[in-house]
Amino acid sequence: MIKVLLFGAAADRAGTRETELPVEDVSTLAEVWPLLAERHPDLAPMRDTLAFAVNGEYARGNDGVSPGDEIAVLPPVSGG
Amino acid sequence: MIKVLLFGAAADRAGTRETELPVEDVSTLAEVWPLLAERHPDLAPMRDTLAFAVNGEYARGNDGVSPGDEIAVLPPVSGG
Amino acid sequence: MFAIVEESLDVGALIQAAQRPDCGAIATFVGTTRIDESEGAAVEYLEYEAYRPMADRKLEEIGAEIEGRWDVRRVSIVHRLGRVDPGEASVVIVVAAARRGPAFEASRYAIERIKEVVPIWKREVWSDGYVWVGSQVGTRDQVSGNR
Amino acid sequence: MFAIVEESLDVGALIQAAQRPDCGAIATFVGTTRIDESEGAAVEYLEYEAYRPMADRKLEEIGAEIEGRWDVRRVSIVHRLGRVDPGEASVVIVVAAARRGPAFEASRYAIERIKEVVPIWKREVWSDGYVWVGSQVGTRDQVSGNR
Repeated sequence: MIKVLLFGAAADRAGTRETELPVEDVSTLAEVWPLLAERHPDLAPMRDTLAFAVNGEYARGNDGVSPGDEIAVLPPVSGG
Repeated sequence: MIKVLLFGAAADRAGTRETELPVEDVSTLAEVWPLLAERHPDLAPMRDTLAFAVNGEYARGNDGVSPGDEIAVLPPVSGG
Repeated sequence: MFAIVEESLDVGALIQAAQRPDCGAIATFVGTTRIDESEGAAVEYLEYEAYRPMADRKLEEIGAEIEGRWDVRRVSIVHRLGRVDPGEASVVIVVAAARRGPAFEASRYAIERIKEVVPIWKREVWSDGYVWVGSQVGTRDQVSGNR
Repeated sequence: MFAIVEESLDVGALIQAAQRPDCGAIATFVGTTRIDESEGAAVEYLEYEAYRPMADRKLEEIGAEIEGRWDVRRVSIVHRLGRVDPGEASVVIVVAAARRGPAFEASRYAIERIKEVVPIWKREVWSDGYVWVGSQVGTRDQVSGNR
């Protein structure tokens, strides 16, 4: 399995802070989004504002995803 | 009389922090310097670095000076 | 020192820890909760959350960036999580340097970078609902995500 | 609050007094005694003197200049006189504003103006003599006034 963490507005829209995806369905980060948006349709409108991290570092769509990885869904940060 | 206060390096070079000048000898700020430099020759080399205040405000050579005024001899400020 | 904490921030202690005989300048930035008002409602408090430990590491990276760009001797960044009431500090940045120029520039850089890259989010809790800052998602009528 | 004092400065208290619910940013500058070294000697402490009450009034004028130029809600400047040991604070500037841009700019402006117009002078007391900063007058061999 691949763990997916959601934060801030993304957790709010998804109605959850954490979910899991079956590893056989994803090999790159880009493949994660359609599965997430299908499970949590309220997330879909946020797509263009989101960034993603794999194992605690910002990642892009063609970055690989492996079993045991932790993916984070990051809305625009607003610390400070 | 006119009171003259000296600060920092100017007090140091003059060897005093305060002196008085007879009022009849000065009517503008410009007339103060020659009297001071005569009394305190070690001040003379500092002339170009000094600013002056009359009654607590920066003043220029042609500003007037009257009995009871307080003149301050101000080396380059170095607060902070 | 880089830290993300749950409790209130002791600004004085953070500055005191940066007072060093090899430094002549300490520039500090404190971010505080401001009561904003609109449409007859007001912000009651802010609530922060973070993705940790990524957020901790990003603070350290900002510190390393600063040390690579400016001659500074000590950089501290502490960010608070959870509820932060009006006037209270959510973030404190302290930069000590031999001279003031680098201290000022680095402290400004630190807050700008925090707002760009550190995975921390704030929710404004208003008298009439909440909104996630930056996403405009929430329960207030004014929030675009609700329209 | 604008003050010139003889005792040590409580930076934390000055910042705390600037934490207000109508402000989101506090920029602070603390000037501290730095141990400089040259020609085998070192600065042991600084000693400040002021022309008062002109110096007090000039601090207030700087505060008024800042309030005329930036949207800030509170400006405090406190300068210490007398002996200030290494690492100790000689000046504290605290600017609180709704937003961080004006707070940063105003705090920088304050220290630059202090160094331009406020009649305060500092003497560096070295292990081998003293020098009035800015005038290069003193008892050290390196001082031009002694050559």
